Amino acid sequence: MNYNILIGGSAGQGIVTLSQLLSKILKRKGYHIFLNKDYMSRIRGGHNFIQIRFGTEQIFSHSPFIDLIIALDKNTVEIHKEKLNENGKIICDESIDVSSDNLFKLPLKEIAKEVGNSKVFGTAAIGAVLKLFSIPLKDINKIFDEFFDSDLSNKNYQALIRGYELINNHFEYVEPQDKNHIMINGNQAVALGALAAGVSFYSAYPMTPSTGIMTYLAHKEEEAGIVVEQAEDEIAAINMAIGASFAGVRAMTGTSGGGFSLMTESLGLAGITETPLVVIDVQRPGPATGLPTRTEQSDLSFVLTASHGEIPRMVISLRSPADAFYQTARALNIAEKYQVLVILLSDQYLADYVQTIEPFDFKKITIERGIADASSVKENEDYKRYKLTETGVSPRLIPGQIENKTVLADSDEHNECGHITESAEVRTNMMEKRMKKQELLKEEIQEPEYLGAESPDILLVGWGSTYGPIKEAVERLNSENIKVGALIFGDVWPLPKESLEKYAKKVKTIVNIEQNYTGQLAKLIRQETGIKCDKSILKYDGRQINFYEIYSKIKSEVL
Amino acid sequence: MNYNILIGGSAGQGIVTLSQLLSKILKRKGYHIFLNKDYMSRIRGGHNFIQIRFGTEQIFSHSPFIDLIIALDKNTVEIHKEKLNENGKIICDESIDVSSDNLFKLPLKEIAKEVGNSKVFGTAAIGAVLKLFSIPLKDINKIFDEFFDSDLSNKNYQALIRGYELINNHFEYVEPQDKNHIMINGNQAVALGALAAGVSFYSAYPMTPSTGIMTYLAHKEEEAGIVVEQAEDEIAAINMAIGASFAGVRAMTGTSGGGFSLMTESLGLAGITETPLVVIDVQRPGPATGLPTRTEQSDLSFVLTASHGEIPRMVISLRSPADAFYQTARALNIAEKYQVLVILLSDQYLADYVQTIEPFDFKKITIERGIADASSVKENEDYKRYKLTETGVSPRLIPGQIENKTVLADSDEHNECGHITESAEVRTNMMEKRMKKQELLKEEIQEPEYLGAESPDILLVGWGSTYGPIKEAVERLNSENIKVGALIFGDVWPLPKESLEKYAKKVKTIVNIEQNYTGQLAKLIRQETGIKCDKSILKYDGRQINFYEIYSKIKSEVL
Amino acid sequence: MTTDINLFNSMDENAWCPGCGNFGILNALKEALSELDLKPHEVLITSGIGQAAKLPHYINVNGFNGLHGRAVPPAVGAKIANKNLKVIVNTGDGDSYGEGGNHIIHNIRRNIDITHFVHDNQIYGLTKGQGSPTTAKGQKTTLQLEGVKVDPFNPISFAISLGCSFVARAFSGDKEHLVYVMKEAIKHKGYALVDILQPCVSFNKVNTYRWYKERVYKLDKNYDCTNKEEAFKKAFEWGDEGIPIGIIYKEKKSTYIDRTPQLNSKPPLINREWKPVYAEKFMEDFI
Amino acid sequence: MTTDINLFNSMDENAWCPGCGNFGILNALKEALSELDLKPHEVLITSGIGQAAKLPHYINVNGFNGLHGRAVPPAVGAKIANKNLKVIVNTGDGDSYGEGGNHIIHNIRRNIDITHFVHDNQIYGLTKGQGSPTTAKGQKTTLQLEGVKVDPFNPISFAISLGCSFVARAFSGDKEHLVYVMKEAIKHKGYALVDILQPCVSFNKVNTYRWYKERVYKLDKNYDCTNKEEAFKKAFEWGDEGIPIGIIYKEKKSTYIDRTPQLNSKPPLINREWKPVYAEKFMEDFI
Ligand SMILES: Cc1ncc(C[n+]2csc(CCOP(=O)(O)OP(=O)(O)O)c2C)c(N)n1
Ligand SMILES: Cc1ncc(C[n+]2csc(CCOP(=O)(O)OP(=O)(O)O)c2C)c(N)n1
Ligand code: SF4
Ligand code: SF4
Ligand SMILES: [Mg+2]
Ligand SMILES: [Mg+2]
Repeated sequence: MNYNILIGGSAGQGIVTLSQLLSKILKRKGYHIFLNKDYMSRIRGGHNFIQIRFGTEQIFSHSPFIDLIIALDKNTVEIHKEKLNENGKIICDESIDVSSDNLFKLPLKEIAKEVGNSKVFGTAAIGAVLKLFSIPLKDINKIFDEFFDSDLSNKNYQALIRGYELINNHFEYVEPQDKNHIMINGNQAVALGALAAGVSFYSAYPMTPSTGIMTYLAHKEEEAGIVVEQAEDEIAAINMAIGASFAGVRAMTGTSGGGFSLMTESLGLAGITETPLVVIDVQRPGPATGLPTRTEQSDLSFVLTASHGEIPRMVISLRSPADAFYQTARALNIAEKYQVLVILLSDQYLADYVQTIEPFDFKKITIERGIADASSVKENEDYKRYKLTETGVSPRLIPGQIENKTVLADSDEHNECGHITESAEVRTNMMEKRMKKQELLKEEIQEPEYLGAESPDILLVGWGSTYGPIKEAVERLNSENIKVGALIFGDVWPLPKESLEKYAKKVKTIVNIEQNYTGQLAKLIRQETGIKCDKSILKYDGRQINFYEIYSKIKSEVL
Repeated sequence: MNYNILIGGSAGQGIVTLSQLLSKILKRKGYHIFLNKDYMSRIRGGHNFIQIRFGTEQIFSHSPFIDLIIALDKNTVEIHKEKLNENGKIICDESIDVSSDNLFKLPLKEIAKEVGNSKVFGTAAIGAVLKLFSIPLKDINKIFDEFFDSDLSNKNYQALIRGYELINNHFEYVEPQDKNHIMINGNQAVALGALAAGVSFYSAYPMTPSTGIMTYLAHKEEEAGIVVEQAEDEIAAINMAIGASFAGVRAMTGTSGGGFSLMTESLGLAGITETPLVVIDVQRPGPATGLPTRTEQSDLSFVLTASHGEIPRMVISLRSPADAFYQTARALNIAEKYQVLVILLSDQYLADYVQTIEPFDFKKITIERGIADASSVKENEDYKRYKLTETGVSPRLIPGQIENKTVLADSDEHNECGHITESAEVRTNMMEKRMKKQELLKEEIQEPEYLGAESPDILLVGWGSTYGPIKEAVERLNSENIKVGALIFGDVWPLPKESLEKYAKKVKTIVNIEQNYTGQLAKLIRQETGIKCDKSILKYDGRQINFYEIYSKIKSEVL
Repeated sequence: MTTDINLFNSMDENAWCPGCGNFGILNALKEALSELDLKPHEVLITSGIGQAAKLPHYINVNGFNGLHGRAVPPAVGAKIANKNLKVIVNTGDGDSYGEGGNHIIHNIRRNIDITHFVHDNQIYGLTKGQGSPTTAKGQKTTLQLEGVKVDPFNPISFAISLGCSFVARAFSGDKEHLVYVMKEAIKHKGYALVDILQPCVSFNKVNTYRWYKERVYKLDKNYDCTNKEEAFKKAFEWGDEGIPIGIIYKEKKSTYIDRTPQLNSKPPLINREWKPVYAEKFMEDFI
Repeated sequence: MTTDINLFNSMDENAWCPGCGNFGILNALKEALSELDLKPHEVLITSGIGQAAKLPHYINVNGFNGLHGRAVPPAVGAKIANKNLKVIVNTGDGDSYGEGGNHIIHNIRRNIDITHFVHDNQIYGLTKGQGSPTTAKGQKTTLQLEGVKVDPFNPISFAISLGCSFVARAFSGDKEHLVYVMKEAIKHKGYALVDILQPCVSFNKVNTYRWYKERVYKLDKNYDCTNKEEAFKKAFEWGDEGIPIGIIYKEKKSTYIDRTPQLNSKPPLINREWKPVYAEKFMEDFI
């Protein structure tokens, strides 16, 4: 059982603060939360909205159906009222010139004036919301004390109570259950995963929607004793990270589409110098500047082979905040263990949606640096950074680690010592050394997560952030006895094939669901396995597909 | 019938000049020529060599078998003597401390001293070479007058005659035939194609092996009235070209691997602004700096999807200097006709090899600018740069073309007027508008060239510069009654499938032959058609595969 | 003769924050173009990405809104293609001096005839308030929580040191003066860089209208902007000691186009007459 | 105390042309390191791509031979990771000022403690003789057939204008002086830029050993390198009027590391003690 509240207004009207406060209250009450954002690339004006779903069980995606709208302007009412459920309600300030059935016009601003701070009118609205859902006020004052300075806390609390008193119960009360969860978004989960796994240096250039990772890390910079550096451009960002990694710290960089494109050449640098590196691309709709604050999964094909020439790499797409946390830590280990590039794919939807989940288990996180110890080089021998070994992985030393041993890395083709070579034989050996690691990575890959019916007729395939919407669609379809299963890929390169080949043999129809135009996962699947998807559900308008769209399309177009 | 001469020495010893002079003489005599270069990424020292094949019929590739070595140092003899044919010979100066059967030590430096210019010793060697092949001296003085200043011409001619007299006929004389051909390399052919097709602006940053294109254009700058600009970096280069194209001239840029990687973001800019653009990537072995002066075909997978997000594009690989000329001109037309990005793929082998071919037919070159005329906008209407049309192609005006009409291009998602939009509907329309052009491009694509047996048992597939070696291998195999055919792709994206699917059905074995590690064409073929190559012949040591390697591998590994 | 200023009005909805310093720049620009009697189709404005960089949408001239940091190279390409266009770059401080730093260096060297107006709000506006190259050392931002720890970039001394032929500073809150500087910059033959102080009311709470107003002063009538030594002195004046606005340095110098015979003595490149057969003669190189 | 200079010898075959000015720089560098008593494992040299950029192969210290134009950012990353390393950048003029221009601007602003030696042969050597940012206007090259048509980049005035805390020029043909400047630069706390005049015997037939020898002169003993005005004057001296070599400008300033408490008051980042559970407390942000 869950409800969906939409808060809408123009940029700068304060819907972010409002939604933070409301979701915090609901979360502390013990509800599960799923909050997603729809915002424009501007600082003031326009139309933005945030949706908060809350309920008794964990929630995996956003919903197109609305129970309650909190409208900060007329626009919001007009744009969203169509999506209101039968029993749905709208609340807004009485000053807004709008009329609709189910509309409560409340004296919110009036209350704020009376309380003595014009900004608290939103809190009055929250009061009204709590009442509508019959949620008791108990303990909320504590939350306010955390959220606001003491004077403000008081005024807000007054406004809350005044709002609460304005209106009657409306929705059926549901008893919250879980209290132990955390409430986090994808960017924060990535940052926390990186922190846990010991990232000491993060360099980046601001770019929506990836900036949140850097911002969170910057907040912890001194406490964690790490360095977060805003670079002059993305090329500097990745090259600084490579330099730091070469010098011996765990380093990472992150960006979005255009910034990732600028890093392309340097991906090859990490590859040929065998410098461990994790790069996260928080996707947004391209091409070029595209839609800066919206969502898309259109960089998959690109990142699989980004950079001229050939290097081993691993590409992991993140499916949820929990996945984001654990996979970021895993990526950092894989990068150092194999001395390779690992690319993480997130997107604006995942970056910004906030979900309540199980607290992270920090004991599950291990740190495997893969740095050789001093004994690996004999005293009277030169150190060979690119020593040919059976696996392709050479013992990695850090500059300065051993007295009078030096470490040399090179972006040209090189011999075992790192010196430039033009030898055809050495070249061949070095290519094979590096590409052997691509094979090795196959031992690390994780099969996609399977959801749904045990013997499905229809197999959905997806990757990354569509996990939540697909999960909910699959459940709904199965509840109607439509036998659907879904494989949601996290690891996409090297592509895990086992489950896919197993299910593909059994089902009648395979449908790829992706937030892009060209069906990039489907292309990859065909390239790697020959399996051709029969149908595609593709969306490329910058808005995340919801479970109901998937559900409906399956019913109307696939069945 | 043809012979193969190898000239070897260290960088700076003058093998380039020597080979130019010798090939010019042979060419003027009426022989067909195929000259290829093997050089290191340094200015002095090391070991470089150039091979000149010459004969009576057109020659398509280099040969691993040598008839004559001109050795400027001891190294050359030692490295190459193994590859000498049974009847083969070596000539070098008597001062070189080396011994071998078949070796003529000649007083070349002595002659040079006597003639009065130490540099002419190479010309004396050429004299000896001509004698060995029984080629008469007639008319060579004219070539010298073209090649050298008058005093030098004289001295060189004296040295030539002295060299000629040093030695006896050795190889069987073959009568030259064709006189009408031109002798040109891939870079020059691209540049000439661009000039013919009316390129007015070329911006680039120097990068081996693509620099030759810019250098040739710079030589013609004033005569042709065009502008060639050395940019501060590759990002500037491509953005200048985009600006120039937007403003109304035919513009082009070129680079190699790393430079292309840096241009990645801006490919998307051309795509979303629908600015016509041709970019040539003259490939060299990656990753990163790799082997700067050597050859590889390892950027195919990358360029197919380079840049975040999704844009329509065409990718054409160049197969020979003649192909380079005509396809460059064709690419410029396609770019403007559909207002899309066209990527040309060449590589160091093709860029630098010199071949005699039919003179270009300039009458075959047309210029289709695809610029709308003024009448396409009504006087009282705003001009819509991105007007939605049935084909996806909007009438393109040039800034300043019509009084009081303005042109607006935008890297954000935009509406028909070019203004930033956040509308899901407009976004969808614009994505579909642009990607429709990808479909349209399918009407332009050319099927791969088919070579070999009419009903082959084995089908070879290749692309770009392996054309020559594969052609020669196929001929040799068929002459031994091994039924082999080959499809050599020029257009690679969109991938032409017709011939491929036709032949694939008939043959027993499909073998992809590529200069890369991962079999990039094979991956693309499987992705697009499901057809899986049974075998791969892959080479990634920076040296171009030769016909004999292909021939032998087919016999040893495929049959 | 002036152009009707209304011809420069755009129909596009403006997305800047109310009170933003960008409005002053936009209005001044329209006035400058109008007073210079330029027509919309004769002008091209390029920009990168950022708040400032949205300007081409809000004025009716030819516009090329390109990539972040890449406002200048398309301007240069366009000017080479059509020397008759008045080419202006309008973009942010992050765009110009951060991501795009390399392009200014080398186009100052080219002295190509374009005008570069930097909307210098000393902050990254569109991405919500990170430090830009010109943010003051110590200033706290949404990312630099303990304050920016590097020295601010000085665009004026930078440009003079590279031999820029027109270097000026203006303030978006003084429209009359801004229009004057803009007109001089647009009329100038060569690369003209104008750093325009522009309050960002949303993210820069230090460099406000008031902060600037209390500090800017117009260069004296007797100030000799052709004296490089003096210009350097003015370039380093900043903050509480006063911020000079006006033309700080100016020099007559041949431009890229003057030095390129294919452009200088010929019609614009877009009007170049060409047929494929004209290239036939180049085959002689290969005989 | 000095380090045995032979410890810096590399086994790699040298690929520079005989007579190249790079040899003088390499030898001086070994001498400087030796005299500063630095050990091979204590030093990291980064470079980009070009002839100069091959230097890390010819000296036995830690080396990172990265991408063209990107010599500086890895140096900065490495210094942040391990502040105990002596980090030196050795690379070409094209690499430093052309492709890499943006990185110098912003690392001068960081005043991070690295030393940047530019092998300034005023040409693109490895790619066979195109004009570099410092090639003289009018000089003919393999690409600029009618001569370079843009103003040369002046690294000295550029660096001073940006507030670089150590700016020097030296000449590869005067080893003793070069060693002295190198030592001062390496000892300097902060970003030290040294533009080293380096004859390219293969592609720059104008700026030869002789050309430089006839023009360079050492800065006077009384020259005050802390006076910015004087420094600018020296920065603009060039060519026939003489080319000053020596430390042109120097300033005491806190460095990036001084300003970063996580680095300044702590052991090097590579020695940071960390366990995953230490991050557990951050979960409080999400309750
Ligand atoms: C390659 C790339 N990197 C980063 C961004 C994100 N981005 C957009 S605007 C901006 C900064 C804008 O600052 P400024 O140029 O000062 O403009 P303002 O918004 O302050 O006017 C950034 C970093 C981008 N669009 N592209
Ligand atoms: C991204 C990229 N662009 C271009 C090149 C080609 N390239 C290699 S070295 C070089 C110029 C070298 O000039 P400089 O830095 O002055 O070094 P020098 O050889 O003169 O010592 C260029 C353009 C490259 N390797 N990578
Ligand atoms: S964020 Fe700042 S710069 Fe951007 S529009 Fe608002 S006030 Fe102006
Ligand atoms: S080309 Fe010039 S810079 Fe390069 S090694 Fe030779 S002389 Fe030195
Ligand atoms: Mg700004
Ligand atoms: Mg150089």
